[in-house]
Amino acid sequence: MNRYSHPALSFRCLTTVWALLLVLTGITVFVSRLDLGALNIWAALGIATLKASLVVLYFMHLKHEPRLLKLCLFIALLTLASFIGLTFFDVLYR
Amino acid sequence: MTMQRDATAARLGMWLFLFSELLLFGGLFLLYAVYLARYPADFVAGGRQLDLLLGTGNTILLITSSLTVALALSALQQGRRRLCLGLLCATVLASLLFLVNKGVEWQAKFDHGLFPGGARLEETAPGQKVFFGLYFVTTGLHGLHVLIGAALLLWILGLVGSGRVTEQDPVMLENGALYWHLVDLIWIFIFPLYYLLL
Amino acid sequence: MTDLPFTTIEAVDAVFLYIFGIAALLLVGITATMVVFVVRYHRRRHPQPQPSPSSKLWLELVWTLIPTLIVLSMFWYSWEGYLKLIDVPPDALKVQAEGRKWSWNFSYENGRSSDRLYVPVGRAVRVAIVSRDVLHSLYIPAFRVKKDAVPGITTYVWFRAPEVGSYDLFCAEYCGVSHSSMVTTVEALPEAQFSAWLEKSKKPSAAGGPALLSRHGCTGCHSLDGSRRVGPSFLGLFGRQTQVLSDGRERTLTANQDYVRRSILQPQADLVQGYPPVMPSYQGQIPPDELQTLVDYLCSEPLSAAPAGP
Amino acid sequence: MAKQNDRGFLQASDRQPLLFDWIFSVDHKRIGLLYLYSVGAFFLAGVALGVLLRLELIAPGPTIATAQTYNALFTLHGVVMIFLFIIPGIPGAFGNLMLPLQIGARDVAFPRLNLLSWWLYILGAFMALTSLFSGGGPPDTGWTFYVPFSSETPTNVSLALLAVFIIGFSSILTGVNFVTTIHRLRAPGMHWGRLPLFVWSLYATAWVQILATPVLGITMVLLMVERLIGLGLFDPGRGGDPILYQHLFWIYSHPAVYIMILPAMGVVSEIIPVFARKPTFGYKAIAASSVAIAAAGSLVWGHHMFVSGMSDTAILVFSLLTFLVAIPSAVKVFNWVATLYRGSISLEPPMLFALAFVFLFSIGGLTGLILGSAATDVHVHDTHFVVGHFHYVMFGGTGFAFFAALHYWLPKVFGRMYNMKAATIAWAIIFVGFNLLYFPMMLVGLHGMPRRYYDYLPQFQQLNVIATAGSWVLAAGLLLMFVNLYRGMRRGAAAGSNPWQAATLEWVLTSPPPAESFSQPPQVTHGPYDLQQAGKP
Ligand code: HEA
Ligand code: HEA
Ligand code: CUA
Ligand SMILES: [Cu+2]
Repeated sequence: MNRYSHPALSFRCLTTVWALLLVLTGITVFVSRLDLGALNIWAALGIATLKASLVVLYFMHLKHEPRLLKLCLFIALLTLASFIGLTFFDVLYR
Repeated sequence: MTMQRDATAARLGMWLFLFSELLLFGGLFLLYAVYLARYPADFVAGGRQLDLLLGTGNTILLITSSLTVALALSALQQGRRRLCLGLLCATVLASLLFLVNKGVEWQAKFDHGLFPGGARLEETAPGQKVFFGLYFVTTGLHGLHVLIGAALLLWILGLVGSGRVTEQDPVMLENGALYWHLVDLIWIFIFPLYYLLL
Repeated sequence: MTDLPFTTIEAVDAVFLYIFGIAALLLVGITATMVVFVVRYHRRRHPQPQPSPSSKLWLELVWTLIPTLIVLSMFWYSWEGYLKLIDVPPDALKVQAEGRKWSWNFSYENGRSSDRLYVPVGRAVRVAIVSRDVLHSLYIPAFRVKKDAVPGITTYVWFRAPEVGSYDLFCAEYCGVSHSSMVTTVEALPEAQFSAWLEKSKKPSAAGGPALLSRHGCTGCHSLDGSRRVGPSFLGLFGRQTQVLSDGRERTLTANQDYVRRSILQPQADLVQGYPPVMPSYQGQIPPDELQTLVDYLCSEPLSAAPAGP
Repeated sequence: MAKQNDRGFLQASDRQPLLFDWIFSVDHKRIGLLYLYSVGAFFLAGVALGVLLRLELIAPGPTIATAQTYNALFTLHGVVMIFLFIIPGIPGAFGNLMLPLQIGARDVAFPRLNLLSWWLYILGAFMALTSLFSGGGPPDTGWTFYVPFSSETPTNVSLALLAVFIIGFSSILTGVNFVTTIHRLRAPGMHWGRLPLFVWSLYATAWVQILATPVLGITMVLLMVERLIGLGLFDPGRGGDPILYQHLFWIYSHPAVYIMILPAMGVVSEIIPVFARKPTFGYKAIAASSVAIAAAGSLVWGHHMFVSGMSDTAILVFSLLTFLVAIPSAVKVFNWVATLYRGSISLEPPMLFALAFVFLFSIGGLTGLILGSAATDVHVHDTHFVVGHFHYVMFGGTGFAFFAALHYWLPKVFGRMYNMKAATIAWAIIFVGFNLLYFPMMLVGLHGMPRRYYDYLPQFQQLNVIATAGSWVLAAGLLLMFVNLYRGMRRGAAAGSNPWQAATLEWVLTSPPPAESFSQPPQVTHGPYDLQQAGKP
């Protein structure tokens, strides 16, 4: 049984991620002030996804987790996506 | 009966629970997506009335608190217990600040009659009512999670202080941190979806 | 009637027959196999199991593939059937059905309205369905059609009555205490008779008390013969000593014109003890002249007197 | 190892009062029994309500209750049966009892969380029952809580919603526990290809619990908020859409029917090979189809909404997906039947219930195809045909599997055997009563009798009378079965550690299992259905 957790991530690495997150926050605020029409929402979502990936991979150490856990996360996200996606078969075509 | 100490199992369990939390908010995101598709203009109008400054401030707060809790874990693993305690304190402090901000923001909405049943909101288009309805439940539920997360971290802070969560056995802190990151993750999506619609 | 154009009944029944047929075959097949195995390989006859492979790829592929084909065919056939249910013939007569707690109101393009659905036999009818309060569902088993009445949107069904007659019409979506009495009929009349009915009296407000009671759905919950339903009976209402709950306080009042009017417009103001507080408000739903007629009728001789039959 | 006459984990300790010894125990076996007792109690409550429903429907017009009472009765019957009996039933009771034993683990991964699950379940049940006597009276919405009715009825719906939320939370925690346990605590040698099929089915179920239940949670929260402050998210007057509520509700509640049936299928997959003395035919296919049902079953919820006003495109998609989900179920049925081939079959009570399961579930599932087809569902939706369908799958399926599990595993748990003859007679009565009760319901539904009808037209009476009579037959059979099981557990002959000569790990232990079941993880050397190896780890 492995009692042990991951090796500690260096402070350097964590702060770099943090800085990146702040930069991305700035970018998303900036981009939202441009008028891109329907693209705005996708840009916002795209940047948010990028930020979320950083948090998940580094802050939450997913990068160092076994493949199994990555797969599980993928399944959870896929489930959510299909719930939303299938609902749209109703609302878009009503 | 003795607990089976298995860090990997504990972490797996925590992740599974987080999936559950994700799907809990997922229901709200589903509603958001549907109503955004139905009332795009109203949602934009609703988003304009949210306080961008407070929203951005809160985003920065949460991201920073996410950093501090991640640092706290690394600190503990490197055996720097004092630093770890300090960083945890900072995290809890940030979460409280977040809640204060949120309170200020909600109060402002109430003062403007922008709440369900409030004078201003009742006059607006149906799409805006839905927008504010969603805004209140989503941020409310998220706020509740912030509160729970803060309490959890406070408790873990106690455990670290009393030496029950240690360099050798950091599982509790790991899981507390995971929970806190989830709270951050949800906010990372709430922020653009509600505050940055233009 | 063989020369009749296509009906929804045929569309649905064909699918029923197809799926039921295959399902019955499968069920009989599986059960028979099971029983035969149980008898044949019963321990008494067959004390030792005989070796047989514990998996066989080709066999398993076969019994995955064949069901796949079966269900796909069922799906396809049923979808074809469903398309017929949503494809309204262009010459269909248009009627609107409004569901409300707990009655139906059908209105025709010329302004005629009724609590029964009158239709000309043989002609396609398109019923647009709306709801005034909660979900209801318009269901005519004889024609195999059903659709929910959803507040805020309009749905529809179409059908064609094959023969003259009276067909049951139910509310199929649970809608509260009198859900099961939200029942009426479809009256399929010969074309000429139907036209006569349609033209008979367009102005609904000419109707008297009893007609108004049923049109506005009051009789769904209140009887005229003294029997107990969801709400108190109208028989003997006027002048009755009534125990009510007003604003949380109990009091006794004598039913008069004011009380009757208030009970229609603000039913929650005085709640009669022993009945659930479920009556919807009719504020803005009844034209003033009709309201007056109703109140007059409810306080009139035949109802306030001793039992005079339903 | 334990000596003769040892009461194993049932042995009272003298450290604290007996009751506390149980309700605060973190031992999975004791928690399993706690679930078994509570689930059983709620089953009896639900069943009594069902009998009352039938009594009311014996004749048109008021019979024993008012319309309002009837509505409360079926709401309560549905809520109790779904949330208090059938969803926690097999995973909570037999999952907890057997899962760790079957994989050779000492306990589940998080024993204290496990206890918390049970407590949450009891708390939720308590609230559900309180909702009957407080506030505006018993909820009258049906177990589906459809808006707008549920957001405006003055009855005590909010408390019931909270109860469902809490029970859902308990279900999630059980799911988390089981997935972690199966991943982390398998004994050496117990690789994925050797997992008993019951464990496979619990694994698939647990994932559904984790990923679908929270959606129900948020739906209940939204409805509560709607009732408390009127956000209007589902209120058409305020821009909301009542049909979205139905989506959210069924996103959970359809997958929930697979939470109900998968563990039941797992039980049947355990029993059939043991009593046919043959390894399961197509082990891999059965295991994989559990996972396939769980996955595909999460995508078909719209079939409950074919007449709701949903778009026709959605009807097309959901109807197709619904038909596809029947395929893995078909695979299972064929594999079970094939397992019988050339076996040496003995018809002891667990086997009888398992075989009845296959038959009744097939009827239920095949009528599901009628419902999955858009054209025919339009006619039978919300009629007693649907009521017949779901009682066939839930009671004929899961209920019978639950009874099978009782007869199969209780001798292990208590170390005593019931009377075989009485059990067989009870089975026969239950089987006859069941079909007498529910088959006429489907027929009357085909004739057009809507469900949730307190009163009905005279032409429906005949079939309703038969159904009601059937409910009495069923009641008699159930009574006999429970009495027989109870007497057996108290006074029956010693069962021995492996009465059925089965090969899964729980039978290696003494009956009842010792408190410390596998303090040393066993070295597993064979598959779960290598029956020659019965009795060896
Ligand atoms: C244990 C619970 C359970 C299970 C397992 C199922 C299984 C299935 N159900 Fe059922 N269902 C319910 C519980 C369940 N259901 C409940 C509670 C409701 C009503 C809720 C309410 O409104 O209150 C409901 C309602 C319901 C509806 C909505 C009806 C309506 O309201 O109009 C539909 C529609 O498609 C449906 C379909 C199916 C299908 C296709 C399956 C399939 O999974 C069945 C698959 C099984 C088989 C197909 C049989 C076995 C296979 C063979 C015998 C081999 C041969 C088969 C082929 C070749 C195909 N169900
Ligand atoms: C697992 C799920 C489950 C089970 C087992 C049952 C079991 C039964 N149900 Fe169930 N039923 C549901 C789940 C279930 N039901 C659900 C979800 C609904 C939908 C609710 C809604 O619409 O919202 C429903 C709806 C429903 C209706 C439809 C109501 C309507 O739409 O108008 C009816 C009507 O007959 C009915 C009857 C019965 C009967 C007679 C039983 C029988 O099983 C009862 C048979 C058993 C007995 C007769 C034995 C009784 C034994 C005793 C009493 C002895 C006990 C005593 C001691 C040991 C001391 N049920
Ligand atoms: Cu209207 Cu049921
Ligand atoms: Cu379903």
